[in-house]
Amino acid sequence: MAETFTVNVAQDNGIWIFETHGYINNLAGEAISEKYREAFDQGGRQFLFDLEDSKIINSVGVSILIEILEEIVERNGTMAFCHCVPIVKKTFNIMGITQYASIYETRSEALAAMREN
Amino acid sequence: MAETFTVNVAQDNGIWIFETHGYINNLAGEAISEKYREAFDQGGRQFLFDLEDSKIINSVGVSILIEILEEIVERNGTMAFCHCVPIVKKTFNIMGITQYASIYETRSEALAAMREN
Amino acid sequence: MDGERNREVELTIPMLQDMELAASRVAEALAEVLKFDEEKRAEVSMALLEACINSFEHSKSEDRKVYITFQTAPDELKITLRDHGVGFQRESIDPPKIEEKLRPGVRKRGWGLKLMESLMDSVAIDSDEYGTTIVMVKKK
Amino acid sequence: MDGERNREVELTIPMLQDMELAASRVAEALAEVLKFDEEKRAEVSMALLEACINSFEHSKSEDRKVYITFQTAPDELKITLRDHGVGFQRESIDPPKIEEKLRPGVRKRGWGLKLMESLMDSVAIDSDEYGTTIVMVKKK
Ligand SMILES: Nc1ncnc2c1ncn2[C@@H]1O[C@H](COP(=O)(O)OP(=O)(O)O)[C@@H](O)[C@H]1O
Ligand SMILES: Nc1ncnc2c1ncn2[C@@H]1O[C@H](COP(=O)(O)OP(=O)(O)O)[C@@H](O)[C@H]1O
Repeated sequence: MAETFTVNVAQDNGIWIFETHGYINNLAGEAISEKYREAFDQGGRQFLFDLEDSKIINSVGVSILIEILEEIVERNGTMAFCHCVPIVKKTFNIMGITQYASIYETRSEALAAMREN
Repeated sequence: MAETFTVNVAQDNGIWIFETHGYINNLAGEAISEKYREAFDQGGRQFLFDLEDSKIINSVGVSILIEILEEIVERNGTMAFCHCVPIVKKTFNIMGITQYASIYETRSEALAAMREN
Repeated sequence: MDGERNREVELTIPMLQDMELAASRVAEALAEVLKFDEEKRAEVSMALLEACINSFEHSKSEDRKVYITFQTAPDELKITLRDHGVGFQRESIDPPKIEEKLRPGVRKRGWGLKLMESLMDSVAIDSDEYGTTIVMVKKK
Repeated sequence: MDGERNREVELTIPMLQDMELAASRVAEALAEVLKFDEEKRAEVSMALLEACINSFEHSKSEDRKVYITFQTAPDELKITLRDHGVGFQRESIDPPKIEEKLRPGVRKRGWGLKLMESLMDSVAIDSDEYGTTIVMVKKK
């Protein structure tokens, strides 16, 4: 939780997978944003965030995800999430993020759906 | 944790398995003690406590386990534990319970060892 | 009255990075004591997290502390949070909308109050130039 | 000095069933903030749990409250717990031994202080007829 936040990035057939570890607060949001920027600059347009190990988030951290979402939507890319705990899902619903980004249960489900895109 | 504590009892070839759920405090200790009494009265002499779902304990609850241990030792029975989180193991070590009761990683390991007894 | 006061938990945290976690943990523990289900526990916990962060970020309080009182009744948890900051006017803050937030150049922030209000059963804000008091209730 | 006071977390809990959990959760959250490893977090958390239960059970305090202060330094967490109870003499309490506890008729209780002392790096007890203060330190 307050462990040092980390984010691992992997690629699967053009889909960039961000696996976060820890509390998504302002600092974590910035760490994600940096990695996202690198991926985007390399031409990435499909992004999957696996939040299995991020059971706590706050709205400051999520705002940074909305910054990312703005850019992805603008470039006709896709943003998706998987392995979200219920409170994270609920937060994304309340904020309306789910109108622009899909939430999948598992990573393989997400990847399958995103590949059809 | 502060969920209502429950304990499920099962039998495997004469070994009584107590599976606890929740914080082992005074009330939980008493609940365990009652179930233990029934098993003991039915002739039970080998007791395995699976603490996988009890990540918090306190010394008042554990004292009730020592009451049980006293009786088991006196009647030449066996008391064992499995699936203990590190703080529970450490507590049992500090208290010296591990001199009289074995701690196994898994339930099957415990059962195998206890059957040889 | 006295019986109620005797059930109060009081917590004071400094306005420092991650200290909101200490507060949210107490909320969660008390929601557990009241046997709220896991979802509601997480909801209370997050609402308080957001309230704390608001005080940290916006109150400009000089003592840099947030004062929180938790009151437990059999089927509800009431949380009162105070800061001695500059205050704000709830009415002057427009509810955030995702369509607008997604426009270029628009500040993405501004979700805390909405989240608190959505996650709790009631949120009352009393704020003036001496500080902000937020009373939030979550029912079982 | 002032800088230190500004890092303090204060928690007051009523002496009621399960309230020790709220205290232990704060200890755990702060140990997390300090990036203690999981084992040490659990150790601090349990030591405080035991200290709270002692106050609940033995202090006979009239206000039925436990007052806890958490002080965080970069590599240690100091917890000061106070009750306004009847106090006790540490010296007059013999260390528990499992061999003795297993004898018939012997009271099985009496492990709280030993656990606290084993789980923390230091435990200092100051107790008199006005109450008990316990200062516990855990290093990273
Ligand atoms: N405790 C507070 N003290 C002063 N101003 C506050 C406080 N809480 C909220 N505000 C004001 O309300 C606004 C909206 O808060 P919020 O919905 O949480 O979004 P955000 O914090 O992202 O701006 C803040 O930008 C701030 O101006
Ligand atoms: N806060 C306290 N106030 C008064 N007496 C206490 C307090 N804490 C401990 N004691 C005394 O010390 C004894 C030993 O405590 P402890 O080792 O925790 O075991 P237990 O609580 O099981 O008796 C208690 O029985 C009690 O007499």
